Amino acid sequence: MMSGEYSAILVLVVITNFYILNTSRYIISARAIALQGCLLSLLPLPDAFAGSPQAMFLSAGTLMVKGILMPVILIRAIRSTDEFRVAQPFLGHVASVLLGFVILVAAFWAGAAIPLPTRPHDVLMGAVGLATILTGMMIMVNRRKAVGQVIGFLILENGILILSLRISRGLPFVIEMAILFDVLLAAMIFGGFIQSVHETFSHTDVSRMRKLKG
Amino acid sequence: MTLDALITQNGAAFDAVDVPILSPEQFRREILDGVERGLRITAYFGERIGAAKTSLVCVLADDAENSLSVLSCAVRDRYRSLTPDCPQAHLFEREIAEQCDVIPEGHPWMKPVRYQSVALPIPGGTPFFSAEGEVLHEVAVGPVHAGIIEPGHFRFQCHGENVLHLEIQLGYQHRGAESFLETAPSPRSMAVAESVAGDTVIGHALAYCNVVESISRCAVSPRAQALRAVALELERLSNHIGDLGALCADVGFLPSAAYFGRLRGEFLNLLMSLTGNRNGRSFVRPGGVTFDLNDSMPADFQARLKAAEYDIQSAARLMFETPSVLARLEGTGAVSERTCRELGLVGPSARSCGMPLDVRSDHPHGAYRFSHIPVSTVSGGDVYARAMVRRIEVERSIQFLEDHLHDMPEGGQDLRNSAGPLRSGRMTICLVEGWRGEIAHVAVSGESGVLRRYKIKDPSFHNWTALAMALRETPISDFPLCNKSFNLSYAGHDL
Amino acid sequence: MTAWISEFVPALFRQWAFVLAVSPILPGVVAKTKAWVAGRQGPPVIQPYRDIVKLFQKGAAYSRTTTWIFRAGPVISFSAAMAAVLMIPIGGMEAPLTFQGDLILFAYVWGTSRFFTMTAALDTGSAFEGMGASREAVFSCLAEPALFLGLLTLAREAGSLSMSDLLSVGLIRIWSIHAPALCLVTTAFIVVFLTENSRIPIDDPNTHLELTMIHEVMVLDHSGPDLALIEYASAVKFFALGALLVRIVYPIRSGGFWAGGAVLGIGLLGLSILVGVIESTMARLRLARIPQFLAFAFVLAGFGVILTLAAA
Amino acid sequence: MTPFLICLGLWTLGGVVGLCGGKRILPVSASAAVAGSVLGLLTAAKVLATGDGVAFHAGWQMPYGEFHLALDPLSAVFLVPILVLCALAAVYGVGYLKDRDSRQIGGAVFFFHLLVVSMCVVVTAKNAILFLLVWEIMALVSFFLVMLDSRRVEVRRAGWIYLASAHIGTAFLLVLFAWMGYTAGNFDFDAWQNLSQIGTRTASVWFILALIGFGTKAGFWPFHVWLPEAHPAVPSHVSAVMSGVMIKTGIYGLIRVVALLGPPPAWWGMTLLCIGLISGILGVLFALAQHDIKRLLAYHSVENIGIIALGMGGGLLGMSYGMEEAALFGWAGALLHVINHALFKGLLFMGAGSVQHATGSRDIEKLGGLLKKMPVTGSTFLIGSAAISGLPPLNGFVSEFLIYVCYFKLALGGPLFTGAAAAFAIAGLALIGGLAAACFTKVFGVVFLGEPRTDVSSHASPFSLTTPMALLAASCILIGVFPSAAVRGLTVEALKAIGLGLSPADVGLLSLTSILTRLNLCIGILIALLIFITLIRAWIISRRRISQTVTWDCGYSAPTSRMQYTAGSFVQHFIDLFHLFLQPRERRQNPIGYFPKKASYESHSADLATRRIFEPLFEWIQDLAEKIQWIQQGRVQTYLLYIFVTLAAVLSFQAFR
Repeated sequence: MMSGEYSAILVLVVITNFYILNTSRYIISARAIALQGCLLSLLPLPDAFAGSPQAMFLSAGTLMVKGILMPVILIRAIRSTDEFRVAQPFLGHVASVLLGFVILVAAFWAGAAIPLPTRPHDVLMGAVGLATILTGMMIMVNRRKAVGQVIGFLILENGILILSLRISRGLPFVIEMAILFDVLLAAMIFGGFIQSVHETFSHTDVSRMRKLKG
Repeated sequence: MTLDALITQNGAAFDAVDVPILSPEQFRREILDGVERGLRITAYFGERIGAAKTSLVCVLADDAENSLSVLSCAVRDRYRSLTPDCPQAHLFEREIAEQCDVIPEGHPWMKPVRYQSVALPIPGGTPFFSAEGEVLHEVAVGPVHAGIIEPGHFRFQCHGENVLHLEIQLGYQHRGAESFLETAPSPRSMAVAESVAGDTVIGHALAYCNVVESISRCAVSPRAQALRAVALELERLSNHIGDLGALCADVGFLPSAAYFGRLRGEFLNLLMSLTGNRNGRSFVRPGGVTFDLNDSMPADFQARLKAAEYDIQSAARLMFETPSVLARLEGTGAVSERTCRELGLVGPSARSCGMPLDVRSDHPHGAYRFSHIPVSTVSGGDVYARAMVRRIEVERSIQFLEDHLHDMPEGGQDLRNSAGPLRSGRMTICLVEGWRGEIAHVAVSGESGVLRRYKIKDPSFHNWTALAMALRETPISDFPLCNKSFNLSYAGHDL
Repeated sequence: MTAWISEFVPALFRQWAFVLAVSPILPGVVAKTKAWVAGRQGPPVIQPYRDIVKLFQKGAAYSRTTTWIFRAGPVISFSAAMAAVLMIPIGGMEAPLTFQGDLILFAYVWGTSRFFTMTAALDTGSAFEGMGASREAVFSCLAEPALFLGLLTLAREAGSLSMSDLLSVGLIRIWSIHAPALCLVTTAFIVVFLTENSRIPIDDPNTHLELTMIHEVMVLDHSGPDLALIEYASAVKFFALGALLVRIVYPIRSGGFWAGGAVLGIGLLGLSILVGVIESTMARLRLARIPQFLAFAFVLAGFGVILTLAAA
Repeated sequence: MTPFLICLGLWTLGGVVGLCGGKRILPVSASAAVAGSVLGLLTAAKVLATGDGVAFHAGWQMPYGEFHLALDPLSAVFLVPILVLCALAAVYGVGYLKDRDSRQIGGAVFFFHLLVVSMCVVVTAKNAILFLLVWEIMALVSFFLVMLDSRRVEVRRAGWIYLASAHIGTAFLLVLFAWMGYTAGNFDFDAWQNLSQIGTRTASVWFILALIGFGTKAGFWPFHVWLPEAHPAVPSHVSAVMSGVMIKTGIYGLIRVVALLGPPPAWWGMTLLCIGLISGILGVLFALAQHDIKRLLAYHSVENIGIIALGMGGGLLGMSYGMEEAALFGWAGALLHVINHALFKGLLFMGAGSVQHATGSRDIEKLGGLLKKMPVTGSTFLIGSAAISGLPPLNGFVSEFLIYVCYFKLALGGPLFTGAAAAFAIAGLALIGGLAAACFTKVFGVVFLGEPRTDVSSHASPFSLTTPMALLAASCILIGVFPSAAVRGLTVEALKAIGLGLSPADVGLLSLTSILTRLNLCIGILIALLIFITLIRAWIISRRRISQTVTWDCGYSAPTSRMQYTAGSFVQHFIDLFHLFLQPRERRQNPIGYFPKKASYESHSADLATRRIFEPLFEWIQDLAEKIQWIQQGRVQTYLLYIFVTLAAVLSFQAFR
């Protein structure tokens, strides 16, 4: 795979980030996450074609877990809570998108500073990974409902995957698989979490969890 | 029942003198009590008796008990207004003031309804509510609109795009429909009844026929009843589908708009096959209907319904699953359930607020006494909910029609019985669930076979105020959408 | 000097002739596409020409509230559009007017047109037209940064500040190395294009509802020849911004004015069909959501800038 | 040099004459002013044309140098708008002031003339002590002008805010000049040329001192807080001068100092870029939210100062990266914008003054439909509006165009970080342009178009008010239509003075000239098209049936003047969108229930810097002051002065060591 397509994938990842920041519909966010997972599964392919069965395995695993399994769990969780209509971020959508842009600029600035051997697309990859992590964090902070936090978390995990792909090069793929399963586990827990929050308050609004105190 | 009132049923006739005449104070208290218990004012009108006296008659609907309560009182030239305690009476009281020159004291909104009284000012002469503030502006829309629609004047108090308040002034279409009907029934009065609201021909014609039949004690054959129900549902279907299409057009979503536009034609054509007129004119007549279905037609209708149903499903799915459409509909122009109850909304507008009101099941008449249609309610009260109610009702009406056409009652020569002369001194209240909601016709017959007092209430009469409420704190650019989601009748209001 | 004039003047008039002849067909194609998707016959594609001719033949009605500004609005917007198209390279060669920085003039000429359209709208003293002007002001002002960032990306890739260089053969090479950045710019430009031309999902040119429109409601009170000028100017605007898009997506290799013009014309027809399809498949955005949409375009264009900067 | 000195003399004379007479003396003072300005302009024109400065040494020995004036190209660039605008303002003042009582007229004329003289001396002073002295006179004189109508509370408030901020600025300048003079061993500017050898660290500290000291006068955000208070308080021709040229003395000082400091590090340019973006965007945003036309124009001064700062920032960035061409465009844009802003802002303030003169109101929500009654005022105001919005073919576009080109060139050739900054600047400029256009559509549309909103009486402006406006409008058009000649004639020599494009065959200068020639051609074509299509339309219309009717009213026959868009409604989108910055305080009473009795709405955006920086700061200082009661004086400003004196002491200590 040429670096042109490589950067195209990373650009699309960033666009999905912005898309999620911009949309208020949880179902759409979940679909965008599925798309993002599929995009991520393409990233290890160059190594796979270069003859690395591990990379092939990683790609398939990413596709399964991030592209299919987790979005499905998420979408089911969203549907089950009947809260799939709209998100209300603390910051407005315009402000979130612009903040996301600032994060991206900062990530490009910082991404260039990661001191590791660079291939042509490494700068982009590092920056996109960082931006994705930060965007995920921002979404987690910015959303009221538990579903929003889960979405933010999944984006954050995707960012970690990109960054680890950028850094690893020799990192045992076992660790990456471990990350994948870690995420899967987290998704399950979150699914249950949404469910329980929903049942307790019939309304997955985290700001209402203050009631839990005392 | 603690109510000191005459209890009756939809379509039942009773002696007008049986209606209890209460003192104004008692009358007021009974109505307030009734509304407090969940009853609705379904009709409330005045009738002049003697030189300086007016009798006020109020019909309260008890939807849970499937009954109607009628009570009255006599007043001279003023009485204490109900409106401050019972907002749903506001338009009725203004109407009474205009028709009978009786002033409701303490009414907070005494403005003309139809500019029909000499005592009240001409169009443009009434001051509108005006919010203070230099940054606010007013937007005046109508009576001539950009689209080919009926006349009405809308006055918005806006800050930029946000509407603080909307005031609706109608009455440009006043034709005197009620006074035309205050004669003996004749072909001409049928034409008037069918023209009360041009898009609710069957509904109003049916209500008028029910009145005549009930006062003249005329029976209608089961087959005629069934055909009337078919016509009424076809009218509902064509209008609901037209509304869904218009909603799509208003949000600029063309595929569904075009689809629904074509499908509306399908139902108009079905109505034409049944009645010979795309709007269903000259079909419902006192004593029955004018045309029958021949043997092959039910099967043909069913096949056409099936085909249309499939298309509707796909168009509706497209509409309700496209995020850009949903984003426009959801949360727009919301009316709370409390507002709905206080203003006494009816029809799909009420059902979209989660209120299970439907004359077809609450006060069934004709064929609906035997085959039921489930009431479709959606919560939320926004444009989405009003669209959704229509979608569900379309599905259920088609289901009803398919079942109904499958086993139509056999009929013979009695498709149209003769109605006979009206009996004197009788009163009746006939409710019909038109596609917009509860149509109420109340009539009192006088001597020698004429109707002494005829009162028409189109569902729009209740619901216009809800449109004004829906616009509060809503962007003005969403007004056309909200307006379309209610799709109220100007003519039905103005009579 | 005379040699320059004898070359320049014909080029000028050739450009105008081409634009004036081609541009009205584009809205016609959009309408036809929409009709076709909706399963209707639709107006003939040459309907906009007929409309313009008919309007030029009509009389005009002026409100007593209005002043000379109301009459100046259409003239200025048409002149501005005609001036702007001179900076668009039609064939494989340079545009009649080209210099380093003409892209700034290109963007600002539309600003002049908009300013006077808005003031002409306010001249009527009508709440409807005020509403339209207010919306136009905010949305165009938000679209502007996206347009400039997009142009900056192209300028950086081309190493020049002239529209003729930006949209030259060099784009083919740029597509082969910086496709992602160009894709981002194209997407952002599509949004700007739809905004500037008052198309769904920003504005619905076909609705008759005064309360929801943007551009159409601003020109509500114009009639006759003035309205013809406005209609013509908006067709030319469609052409100019559309040509920008088409030239980016499909860089024209060479060919003289007419051969290149034909290719551009075909590209514009394709764009019109695309607009028709977009209008047929999307609902209009709620007004309050449009800034969000434009912010998205801005961010995409900004991302394009970052990519080109980081590539260096 | 003598004509210039005569010019100063004539201005002074006019002022003194004005002091002793009533309204009959007004034309005399104005004539003196015009005559003086013509003389001064001739001198300045000569300097700009030849590039050779002229100097005047009085030979009076002051403690640290001599009375030394000099008119070099940089001074001349600033002197031109000062003299043009002030002469026209003086003429305007004849008509504007004549209804006031004679005591007030005397004060206004005297202080106004003194202000002009002090400004002229500020931009020509060649000695730091003289500069500071005249600088202080300028501040005090304008303070007295602000306080002319001191019976009103808000005027007194404005006056004190102005005085306090002026002195804060002066305090920084005092430190700066003391330090620089001490380092150079002399207080004559000519002797400071060798200061460019000083290390970057010291130079940077000086830069910051100059930035704050001059920035307070120029109105950089957040030091702009006095502008929206002071401008509405003074008579309109004085606001025109204060906003059009007085704040530019701050720009002048900054350029003067920066030119002395040697090669700039990149972060100076970045700082100015940020200041420019913030001032520009916030200035125009707050302008959008205003209902008082003069306050609105004052915020636009902040915006335009932001644009000038953007130009200077681009120039500095270009210089620090050795991109001479970009630097040339940036500085040329900044300098031209200084002149342009003086022209159109002067015009707009005079237009606002005429409106106030005719209707007695500055609240745009109360006005409407004035174009029919005041055709000249309205038409010239429209030209000013289009010019300040940076629209071709007017002068505002030319300077903004140059700044755009500067940043495009920076983005094309600069390193990553500079490129990103330039991209932000370009996006910011585009946003500022759009917002300014929106704001002036609002002002012009609401004040001059439509129907009157309240029944205020109005009348056409007298000749003395319209003539200056017409001249200013004409100059806006002239510069816009002939950008090439304007840039070459006005700025090129001054650019050389800053240290750019020293040789005639300089690549940057050549590219500047060629671009502007082509731009000139394009604008010529635009003008030709405008004329041609106007004629065509007139021809067509003359052959058609024309009818007069009403604005489309949906058939409703009883319209009211409330059925037009208001300024507050026009900008509601913007206020919603940028509420994070504007933080509008709404006072609303929503309609309650189905039959509301009353509803109202009001919204007001107080200044962000005042509310979030200075009020808390002053509160904090007040708290502090209460804690150290032993130096109790009873006035916040005095405490402030203490703090800055201390700061100055600390810094001087640093320098002496």
